[in-house]
Amino acid sequence: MDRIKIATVWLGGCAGCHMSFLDLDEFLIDLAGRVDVVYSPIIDVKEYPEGVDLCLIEGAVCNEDNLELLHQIRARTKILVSFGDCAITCNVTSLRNLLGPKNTDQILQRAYVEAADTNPVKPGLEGIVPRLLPKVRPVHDVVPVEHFLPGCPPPAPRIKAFLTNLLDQTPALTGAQLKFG
Amino acid sequence: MTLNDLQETKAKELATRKKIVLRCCLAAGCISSDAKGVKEQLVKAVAEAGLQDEVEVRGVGCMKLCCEGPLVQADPSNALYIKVTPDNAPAIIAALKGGKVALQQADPNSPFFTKQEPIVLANCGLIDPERIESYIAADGYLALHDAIVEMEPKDVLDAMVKSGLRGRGGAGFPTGLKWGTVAKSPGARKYVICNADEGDPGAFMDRSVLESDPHAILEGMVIAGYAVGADQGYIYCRAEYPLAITRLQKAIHQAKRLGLLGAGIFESPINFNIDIRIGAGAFVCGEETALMASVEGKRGTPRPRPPFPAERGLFDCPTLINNVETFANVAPILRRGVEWFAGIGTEKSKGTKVFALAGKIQNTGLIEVPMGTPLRTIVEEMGGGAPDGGKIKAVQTGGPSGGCIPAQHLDTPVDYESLTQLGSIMGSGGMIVMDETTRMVDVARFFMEFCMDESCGKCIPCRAGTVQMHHLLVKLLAREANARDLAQLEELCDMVKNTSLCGLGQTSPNPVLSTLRFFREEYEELLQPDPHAVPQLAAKP
Amino acid sequence: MAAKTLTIDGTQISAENHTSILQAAKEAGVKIPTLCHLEGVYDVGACRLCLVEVKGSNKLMPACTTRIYEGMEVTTDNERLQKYRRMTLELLFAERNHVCAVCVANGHCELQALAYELGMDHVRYDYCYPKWGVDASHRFMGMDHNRCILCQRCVRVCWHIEGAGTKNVSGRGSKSHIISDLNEPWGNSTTCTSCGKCLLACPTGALFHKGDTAGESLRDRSKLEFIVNAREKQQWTV
Amino acid sequence: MNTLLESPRNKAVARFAQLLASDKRYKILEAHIKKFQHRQDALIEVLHKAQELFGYLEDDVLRYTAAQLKLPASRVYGVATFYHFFTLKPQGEHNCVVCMGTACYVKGADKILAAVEASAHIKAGETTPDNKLSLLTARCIGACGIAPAVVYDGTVTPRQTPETALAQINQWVTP
Repeated sequence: MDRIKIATVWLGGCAGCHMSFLDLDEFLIDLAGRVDVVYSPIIDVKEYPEGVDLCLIEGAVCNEDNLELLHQIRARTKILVSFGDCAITCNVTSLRNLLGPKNTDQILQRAYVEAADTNPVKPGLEGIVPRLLPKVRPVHDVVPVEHFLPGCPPPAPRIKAFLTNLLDQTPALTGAQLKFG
Repeated sequence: MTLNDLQETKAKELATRKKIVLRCCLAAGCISSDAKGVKEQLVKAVAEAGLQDEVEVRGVGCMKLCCEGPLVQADPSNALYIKVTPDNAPAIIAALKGGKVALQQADPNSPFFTKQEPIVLANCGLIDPERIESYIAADGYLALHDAIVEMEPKDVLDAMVKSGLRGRGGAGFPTGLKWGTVAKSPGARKYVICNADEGDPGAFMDRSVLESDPHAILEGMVIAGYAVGADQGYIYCRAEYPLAITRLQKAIHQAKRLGLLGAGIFESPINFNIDIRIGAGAFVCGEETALMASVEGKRGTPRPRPPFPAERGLFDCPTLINNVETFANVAPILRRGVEWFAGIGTEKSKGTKVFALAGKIQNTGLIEVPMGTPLRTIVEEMGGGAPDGGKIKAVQTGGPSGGCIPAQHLDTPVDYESLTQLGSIMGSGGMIVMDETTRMVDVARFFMEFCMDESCGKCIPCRAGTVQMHHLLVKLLAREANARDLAQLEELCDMVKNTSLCGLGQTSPNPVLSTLRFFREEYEELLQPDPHAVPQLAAKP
Repeated sequence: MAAKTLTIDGTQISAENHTSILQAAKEAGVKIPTLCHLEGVYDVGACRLCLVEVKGSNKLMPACTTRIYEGMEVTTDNERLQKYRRMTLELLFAERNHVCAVCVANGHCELQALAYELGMDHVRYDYCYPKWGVDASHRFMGMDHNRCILCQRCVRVCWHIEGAGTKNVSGRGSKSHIISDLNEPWGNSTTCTSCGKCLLACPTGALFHKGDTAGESLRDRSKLEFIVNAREKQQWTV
Repeated sequence: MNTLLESPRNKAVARFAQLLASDKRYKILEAHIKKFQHRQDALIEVLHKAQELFGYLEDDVLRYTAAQLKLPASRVYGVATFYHFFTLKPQGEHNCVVCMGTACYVKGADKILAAVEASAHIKAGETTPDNKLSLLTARCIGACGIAPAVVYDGTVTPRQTPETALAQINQWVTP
């Protein structure tokens, strides 16, 4: 296979999956020999490029920015991977769904006003802070997803196994490698 | 009670009969339109006209044409008055004397009546359900006498097998075979249960039979008890049918008084008691094992079969469960002979079937037709087609477990196999007619909501699967679903059907499957395009 | 007791008469997935994960409640059964709020383990997000209804082994939930003996020991079987 | 000795004695239970009677029933909540049961229900805050021949429309 173009994105999640990705340590160097990272929170590219081969998506779809970006990603990427529990199950980010469909105000109030130590104010500047969706959705609920890489976060060896398998076009993960949590 | 006593009772009842009988429907439907008031006024009007010696005003059970109630029919003139109000009473009496009066009448010679072949409903609308003498005068309890005094249990079992009677509760299991299994099962104690938990929405056949001819059920049950060797029976009746319960209680009391129930029936050593158990609003209790749990005073959750109730049922004893209509067929079969019964209907479905005709149809009410009668005869000739010049679109049979049969299949004969082939079932006999204004996806959603609410919650596919199927149908109707959702719905139907514990879960996808089969375009019209449809995804599990 | 010969997944085995398919398979080293089965208490056939194909029957049969017979041919694993089992698990995950990352049973949960063993890598159904609470009123035990799968193991051990009957199921359908006494706070229960058997029985993190970390929440379910054998067979085998 | 007197069991016995002495309905219920010889399988029959007497199944009634039939309280509660016919909450002075059976549904029962819900500001299964009206639905009352049917305080009424239903309801609650 030619050098393939990889992207990683960070939607509604804690960045833990990306941290775990960085825990790949020296494998990152192997990886760098085989792939180009064309878009990621860890490199400085503003616009999601066309013709991406593989995209690891961390986090759930929580706000309008996430939604827009995800549609763009799907249109410009061959293979999507739901990367970590938040992308697959919504995980902790979805706990606000328990409050029902009209939870956005309530949740912002709690987070930015009630829990604030200083300067309690609700972020509401239209066009600057993306609006929350009424319900947090897993990635595959919005666009079709080819592969799932669970874990909270997925441990580095699991990420390595997954990427190696994928690059070598061998079967996907099985058994305990699919463990949530 | 002996045969002589029985015949004397009959003779006495017939001898005291008056020249003219005004039969006044006192089944639940007509009572809701003040039929009791009609009867009171009729009695009063008879007295005022000084006709007490000539005219009897008799409260009877269902007279079948429920949509036109309250109904009053005069014998022997056969005039059938409809939508009678208490104020009409004097006019009806005047009509008896040949006076011309403007009263609404139905034609007793219309196909609705003439195409019927009453076996189960033979006494409905004729006898007074609250008087055992009235039943005896119609040859009631004669079959019980013959069975107990002149036949061995195995002769009764033979007769049931030869008659070809199949269970009228839905699945159509051969009744004789079921009875034989219970009879053969070892056990000192056995039970007979009558399933009167008619839960299918849109079905009221059993209600009508219970309200109109309760003794027929008792007689059938005692005969069954004798044949299988049981001495205790239960009637599990839904609480929604208070009138049926009252009349059953009365009937049990009367039968006991005459020695036709209880200890030493017909002065033989045979004992049989019947108790009523009242349901409390759970559709799943129509399922045999759930029903038994409910009779035992427990949550009505089904358990896996085997063991079948015939081997281990109520209180872990061999138990025979049949529904109301099945028991109602028993006495007529013994009285009139198995050959007679086997001569009615089709090769595999013998006898008649009672249907409750309702929905978008001219004549709603109760009909009994030979098995194999084409659906078209039922809905178009007897039912009079859709009201207000509408067009019939489909007929729903079998309740939440059944399916919708589209108009193009109206020539299908109604028997167990033909309906199953069309993806529906005979069910207990509810028949809801739908016209062109009915949206089939909404009908599927309606039944799915029903199954979701009525799921007992024990097994996962039914408890959680119906929730997801309902969710997908709601999504479809809100025009928020795409082809992937529809595929998911179909996959869930298959899974819930094949993995649920009991009949309720296994058949809950039927309304979706049958509407998908015949009205797929109505689903597809609702679909939204999927902007990211990726063809290769279809192969993924 | 007479033995019966049958084949499980093409291998001929023999097992004692009256054993279930599940038991016979276990003895032959074939593992059939299940969530509601628990050694020591009666089977209810509710989770439908142990459904197997039996030759000659057009219906799938629950391995836990179906008895073996001579010449029976059982298939415990094929593509169709795997698909149904995965779907059953998906339905369970979507039904309540199972968040493995923050669950005390993470790593010791039968639901979680079955999900990865059977290759359920995501849930295709919409999550229901029902509102269920946590009953933390008991001195040292808690019940999180969000993690309950209604397998009724706790109800059965409380009834069959402990004999107290504190736990039962209330409501029906998707609104069913496990209760203590008259749906009272567990801590107020006058019947609960605080024996903790329900904790041992629970396959998920629904019933938990307060203060335990995920690492400490491993349960020794064999204790339940041990008690039953001791009581009913007078055999104290550990 | 004192702690024994204060055991939950003794407290319950004392409570039931008090209820029997102060509330005639418990006496009637007791007689009904005796009629069934305290048989555990009569639980549903007993609950029917209790609901008829009390209007709903309050905790004390459930506890009393459990004690009389020697059943675990959780089992009694489980049964009482399984069946739709039983209610654990007090009901309004009047009740309106809209039949949602198939025949009634295809003839517009959903519109009747919606009209009543909107007018009385309650959902099916709820009671108005002033306790005047409980709105319920039935799965099918078997009156399909006269669909759509509504039951007002136990009286089945045929061929209803949103207008006729509201006319009846508005006699009980002000819209």
